[in-house]
Amino acid sequence: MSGLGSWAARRLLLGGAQTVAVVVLVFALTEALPGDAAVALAGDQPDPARIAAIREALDLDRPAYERLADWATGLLHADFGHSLTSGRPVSSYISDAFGPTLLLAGLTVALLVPVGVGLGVLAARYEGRFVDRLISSVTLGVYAVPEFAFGVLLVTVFALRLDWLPPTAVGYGTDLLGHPAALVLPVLVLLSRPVCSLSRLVRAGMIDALASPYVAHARRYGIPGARVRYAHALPNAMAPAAQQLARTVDWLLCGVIVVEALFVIPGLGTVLMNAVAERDVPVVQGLAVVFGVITVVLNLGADLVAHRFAPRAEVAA
Amino acid sequence: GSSDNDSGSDAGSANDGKPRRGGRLRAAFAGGGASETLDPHLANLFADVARAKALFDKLADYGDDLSAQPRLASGWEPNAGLDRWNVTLRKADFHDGKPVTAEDVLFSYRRIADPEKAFRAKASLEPIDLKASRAVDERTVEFVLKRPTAEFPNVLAAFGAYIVPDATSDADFDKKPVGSGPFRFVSFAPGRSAVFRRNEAYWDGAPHLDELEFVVANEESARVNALLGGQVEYAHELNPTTARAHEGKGQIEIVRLRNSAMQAFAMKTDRPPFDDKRVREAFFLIADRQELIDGALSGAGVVGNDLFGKGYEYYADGLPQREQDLDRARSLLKKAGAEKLKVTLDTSAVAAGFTEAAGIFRDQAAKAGVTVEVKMGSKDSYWADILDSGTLCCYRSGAMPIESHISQRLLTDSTTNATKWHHKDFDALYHQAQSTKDEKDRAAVFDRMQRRLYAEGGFLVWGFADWIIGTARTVKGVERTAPANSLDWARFDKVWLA
Amino acid sequence: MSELTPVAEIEELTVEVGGRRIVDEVSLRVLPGRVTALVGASGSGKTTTGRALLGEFPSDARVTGSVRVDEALVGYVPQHPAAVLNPARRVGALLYDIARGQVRELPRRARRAAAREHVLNALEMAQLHDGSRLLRRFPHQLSGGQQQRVVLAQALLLGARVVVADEPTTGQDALTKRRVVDELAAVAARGIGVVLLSHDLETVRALADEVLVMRDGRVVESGPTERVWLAPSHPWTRELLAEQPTLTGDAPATSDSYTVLRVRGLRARHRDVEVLHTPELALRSGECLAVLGRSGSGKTTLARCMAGLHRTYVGEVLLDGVALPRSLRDRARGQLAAVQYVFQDARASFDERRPVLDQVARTAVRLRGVPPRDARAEAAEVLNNLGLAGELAARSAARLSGGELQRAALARALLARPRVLVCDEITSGLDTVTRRGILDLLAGLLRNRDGLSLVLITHDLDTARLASRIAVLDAGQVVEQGSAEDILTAPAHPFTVSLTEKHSLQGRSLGKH
Amino acid sequence: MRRREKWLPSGRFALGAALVCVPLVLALFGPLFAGEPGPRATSFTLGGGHWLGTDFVGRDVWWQVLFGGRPVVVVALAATTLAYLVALPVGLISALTHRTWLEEVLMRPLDVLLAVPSLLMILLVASVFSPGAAGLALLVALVNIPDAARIVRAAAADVASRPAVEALRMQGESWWRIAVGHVGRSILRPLAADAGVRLTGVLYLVATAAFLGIGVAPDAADWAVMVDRNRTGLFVQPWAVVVPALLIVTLTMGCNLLFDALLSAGRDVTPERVVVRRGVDVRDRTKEPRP
Ligand SMILES: Nc1ncnc2c1ncn2[C@@H]1O[C@H](COP(=O)(O)OP(=O)(O)OP(=O)(O)O)[C@@H](O)[C@H]1O
Ligand SMILES: Nc1ncnc2c1ncn2[C@@H]1O[C@H](COP(=O)(O)OP(=O)(O)OP(=O)(O)O)[C@@H](O)[C@H]1O
Ligand SMILES: [Mg+2]
Ligand SMILES: [Mg+2]
Ligand code: NI
Repeated sequence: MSGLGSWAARRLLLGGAQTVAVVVLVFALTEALPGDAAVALAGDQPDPARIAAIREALDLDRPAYERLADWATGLLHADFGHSLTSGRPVSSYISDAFGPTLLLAGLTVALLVPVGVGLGVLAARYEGRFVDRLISSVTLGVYAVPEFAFGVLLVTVFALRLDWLPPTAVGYGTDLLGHPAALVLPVLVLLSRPVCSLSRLVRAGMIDALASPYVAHARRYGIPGARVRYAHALPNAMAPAAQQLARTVDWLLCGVIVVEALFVIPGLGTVLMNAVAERDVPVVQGLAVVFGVITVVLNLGADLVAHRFAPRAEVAA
Repeated sequence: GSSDNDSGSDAGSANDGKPRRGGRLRAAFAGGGASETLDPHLANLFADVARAKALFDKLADYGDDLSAQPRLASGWEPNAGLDRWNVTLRKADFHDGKPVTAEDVLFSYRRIADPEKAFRAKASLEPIDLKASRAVDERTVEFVLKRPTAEFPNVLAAFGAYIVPDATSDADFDKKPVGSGPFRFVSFAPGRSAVFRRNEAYWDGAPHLDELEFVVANEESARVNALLGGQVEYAHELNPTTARAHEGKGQIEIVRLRNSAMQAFAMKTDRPPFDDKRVREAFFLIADRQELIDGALSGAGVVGNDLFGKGYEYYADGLPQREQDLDRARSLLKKAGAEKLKVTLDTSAVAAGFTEAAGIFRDQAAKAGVTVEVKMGSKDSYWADILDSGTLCCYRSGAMPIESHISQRLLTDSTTNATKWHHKDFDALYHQAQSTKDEKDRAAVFDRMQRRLYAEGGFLVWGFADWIIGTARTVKGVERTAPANSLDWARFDKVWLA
Repeated sequence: MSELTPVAEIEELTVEVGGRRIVDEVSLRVLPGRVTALVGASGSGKTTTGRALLGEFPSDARVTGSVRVDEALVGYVPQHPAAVLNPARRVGALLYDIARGQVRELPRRARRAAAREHVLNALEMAQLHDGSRLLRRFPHQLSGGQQQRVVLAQALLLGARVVVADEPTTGQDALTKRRVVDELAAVAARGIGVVLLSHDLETVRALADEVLVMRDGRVVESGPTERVWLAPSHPWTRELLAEQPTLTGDAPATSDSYTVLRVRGLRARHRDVEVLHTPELALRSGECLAVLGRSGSGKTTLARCMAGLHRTYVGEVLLDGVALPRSLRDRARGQLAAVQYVFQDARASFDERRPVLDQVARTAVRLRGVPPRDARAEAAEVLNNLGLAGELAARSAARLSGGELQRAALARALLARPRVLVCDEITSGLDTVTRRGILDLLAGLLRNRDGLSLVLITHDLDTARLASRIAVLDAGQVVEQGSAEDILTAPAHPFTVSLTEKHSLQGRSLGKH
Repeated sequence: MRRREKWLPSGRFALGAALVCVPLVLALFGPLFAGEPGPRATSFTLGGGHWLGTDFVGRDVWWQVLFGGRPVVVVALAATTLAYLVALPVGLISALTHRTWLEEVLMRPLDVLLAVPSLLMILLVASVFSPGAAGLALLVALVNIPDAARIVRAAAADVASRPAVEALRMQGESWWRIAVGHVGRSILRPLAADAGVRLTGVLYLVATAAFLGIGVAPDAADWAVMVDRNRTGLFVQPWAVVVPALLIVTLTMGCNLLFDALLSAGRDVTPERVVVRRGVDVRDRTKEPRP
């Protein structure tokens, strides 16, 4: 496995460069946005003198590259800098918001993989039949309804009409684990769309894989149906689905703004939204580092999966 | 102004029964995320103000008609020149037991006016010469002003002019803020919640509630759902549609605070095409105000008459209501040589109803032959963007005294003069009003100024939006007539749970 | 014989596809402990009949007749083993899955060890001696012959009462073949009914108790092996069994011939393992070089290095003294056309969906700039010469038999008018008659088209006789090379000796009546 | 055999076609029947001559529905197509190349795009440019490219290393024919699945972008924008959300079902089917192709 090892090592190195690129790009994007922290702070009282004063107080009158360089040197000492708006350390923003995000993402993925893959396999197994059509229609239907509307619908039915679950996580703060019931609906909403995209990709791959001679051979030899589907066919159907899964996890970890807002869960998405709105550049940059690292790692993981499930690729002339 | 401090609770809530002591009220507000702070001088959002109000007091605050009502100040007395005011403090204590003194007042005001910082209230305190002002005794402050200011009490009631104890450091506010307000600090998690407890020793009578918790929920539907699901008892800032869906259904109470938010289009009067007052008048006549209210505010509001401050002290309500008159608008435009006029209307999703109003007005203008192109701008820098550039934009304003509106927006040296209304004679009228001691005479001057604005001003004020609040049915004592930003809005010391 | 009840039976089976009967009223009884062989020309319906025992038919086939199989599972070694090996799973996993079924009765804890025991045992039986090393590999990391034996090992592991073996000895060298035959005999001895589909008469004769001779889907003759061999009644059988005229590479390496292709200092690696070391190998123009060697010795790797399909090597491959780029992507059209390779696994090298004719014709279009219409005509002609008449060639690859595809692959390479044609086991799936035809054709080309040189990779000594020179590979090393005469009659290296030993397969003594 | 290859699983095909037809016909011909917009009424009301009620600015929902299909169909289709026009070559090149550096050069920068929150991306474009519908399609495509390229690459990697591709190279086949004609065709199913789902995602991205000021007006007649902007009135006047949402649901569901049906019809290499279940005696069993 030395080849794979060095490949992964190179990718991680490149990942470092990518993260730097992400940070620079995000910095440039935030800088290019009209207005800065001073303007955002001034809000509907855009008194020019006041804006200038804020700008000076926040050191915003210095050139952009200098601020970026300062921040980067701080980063070398694991110092993410301080928020422009509140002066609190950026690391506290990230650590506070990461818990809920991680919890939501973890739960969602833990359910998404079995459900998405299971539905995809089931649909492929009964391709063109009622079960397939049912799964396709329901997942596509749910997919085509925007998250927001779906969330509102679930809240109305399960929280307000039936009173089974709390409608939001308001007031629970970061202690979401203490209120598992509050997590049910957000996780359902988060699941709604990825389940569809994942199961459709799995289904597509599975139909081809199930029709392959090696699956026929496994069946022939009396290997139990479930094993044939999950151990023999699925690995061959997994490569695109793994990419999709990586994207989903990425999306979940980088903040799910709608769900966080709808259910009042203070996660990374909310922090990012606010930071961008406030032009709180250090916070945005800190988040960019986190997101960059997450994306690099996930992409590497997805590529490893693709590599593992398409082992022939390495011998191409 | 009058000073009936003890009658606050039964003003708009006649059938609420006898107040009951105890309980915890959770109130959901849209908030500022992880950057929130309890520093009252940094208060910017409604949530900040509501929290500040629970912990702190101002010397004065706005009544329902936006006139200044004494709070920590028990009274004020100007000199003859109206440029020196003696303010006496009532007997009140901070949460740590120390009394509120003149030194605390001066410390607070000096902190706000610190040139190094950029606190929001700094501009409001500008008339005061803080160097010259002094503590006459323990409970009397003498404010020396830079010029005669008849409406000086408005300054004391200014947004964010809270009194904090002398020598409070910046760091104290988030850890253990000490104020003189009706509630004491318990805990605070920025962007999530703040928990406060009753201040038994409150000078205005201890609150009925044992505890008050502010929770942050930025999404309106989340606030509504939390309210409907019994997770909170008070939800601030609801949509008109939500209000319609739940009003009178018995599940929750809907409170509409009238005349809370002026809705307008601002025309820049210093540049074409709006430097011609006939064009401005034509635009006044193009607007179908009821259609705007129905469409953009879902009916939750009242039509405006191109003047700020409907229902407030000094409002010129004698003027005839302007109606849509497309023929006259067309002929005015023709006279001004502005047929086939094309203008860009800046808007943004920065406030409820903005984009909607822009779209509706575009269609109305089309009927008068004016092509309005709607341009969406960034919502984070909208206010700064529209201040100097563009010609026509959507505008709104929260409640403030008419005098403040004029001084902040309509004088040559106003800092946020979005209509570029620069008229020396108009400035002179304002200073005349500020130097007029007699209230009737002053009202007459304000009336003259408003007539001028009505005829040819830059603000096309088409409506006043209701401020909508939802409460659980158990919540009693919520004031129903106080516009947002006034004293009785978001005030929890007079509220109780039945 | 009458006391035995058949473990599987086919009665009057007819399989019709698109109005053509590819199997026509075939009846067959598989008896326990007996080997029933189906022989016949390529495309005569052997595979189709064999698969009927598995209950599988070509899609949209019209099937009449009956198939009865006693037991649930039937072992199957398909003609193209690569296709049934899951590319994403390791060999070990593929075998364990089947072994698991065998150890179900054991207590849970003992299962793993027992399964491993079974697997290693089966690999040994299938002549994969370094089995435990192969378990960690993916199927594509095996040589063609190794893949075949893994599939055989699966069939042996299964413990079924019927095993259908479709060309189980193609692509195996003489030594391995002998052992595989022994193993199949041992399988039969354990009371398992074996159905052997093969073109390899030697194997059939050594193994089979009963032979069915097929032609165009029909059984033209059947009976005990010895009888059919000694007294064939049908003329077609006689033709099929006729002694092979010894083709000799008469192409003289004349003095004016020059070296076309030279391999110099070649050391090829798969990952970090060196599998081939060829210090020097030359191919002269007009000559036919046979590369002999045991399965897994690196023959295919050598061929792929020449063809530009294997890049991880040091040393060089020179065409007319000019080094060829390692990867065929970097080769110019002329170079591509000059060196053509016929894949060992013909099925995998075709696009299943497109008509074979179209695929074959593209060579002429791309490499020789022939207009598409002419290219098709030319392709059709070449295919016809190889025994694939019009209608067959117009089908998609999925609808051709193994031997037919092998010929199509040859046609595809020939259309480039190559100067060096590297054929990797191209006759392995062909019956004697067809093979003779093909070899004749190749010999003719050698003779008439000057400039064509052949590299024949084969395990088959008879085929190797076509060559003028032979190189012998063992474990990646060229152990001997020289003229065909010398090598075949007087081998020097002990390994070559063992390969060329008169490979008389022992007829089974048991069970013959 | 020929007949069989042309044969479509007609039931599913018909269902898919029917589902696609409703929104498509509305989108294409709706504007012809819409006529002049009536006067506005209060937002989110029912009745008063508006048989689907009024929307968030008091316009007639039915009129909006009639007018709102075209941009949805056009912009979303254009953006999806555009995304694939780039993602397909990029994914295929990196799957087919044996030069690692080329793959890294193509894919790593796209990874960087993936890590930038798309919200920020859209915000920026919204504030720096003011693109019209075409710019919007471009932007939405841009946001979708990295993702799609990765899926294409992952799906193609295995196919690209099969002997069939080697054989094509051996024939000197052009890159395009190998990539599109063979590899692309082999991964059609995952691609279709991804594209079908992506189309829906794109629809709502367009709506979000509209609200941020890109492309169509924030109050445009556009089904996705309608769903997005009318959601506040969900409980007062559900039709303004439900009708356009249903149309989008039918559109995407129909598209996907149609894809599915076409793909299973186009598959002429159906696996050789197992007819006889073993262990049983199957005498005189006749199997015929289904009509
Ligand atoms: N991709 C690979 N990775 C690792 N090892 C490989 C790979 N491909 C082949 N091998 C090993 O390299 C050796 C040579 O393989 P090659 O295919 O050249 O054999 P061969 O002589 O063609 O055998 P056969 O006659 O069975 O086809 C074998 O031992 C095989 O297991
Ligand atoms: N799926 C299919 N559809 C249509 N025709 C087929 C199909 N499979 C095989 N055939 C045809 O049926 C005939 C018999 O095929 P089969 O594979 O049984 O031959 P075979 O005897 O095994 O030949 P070989 O020795 O070449 O493998 C061939 O002519 C082949 O072209
Ligand atoms: Mg065959
Ligand atoms: Mg080989
Ligand atoms: Ni390794």
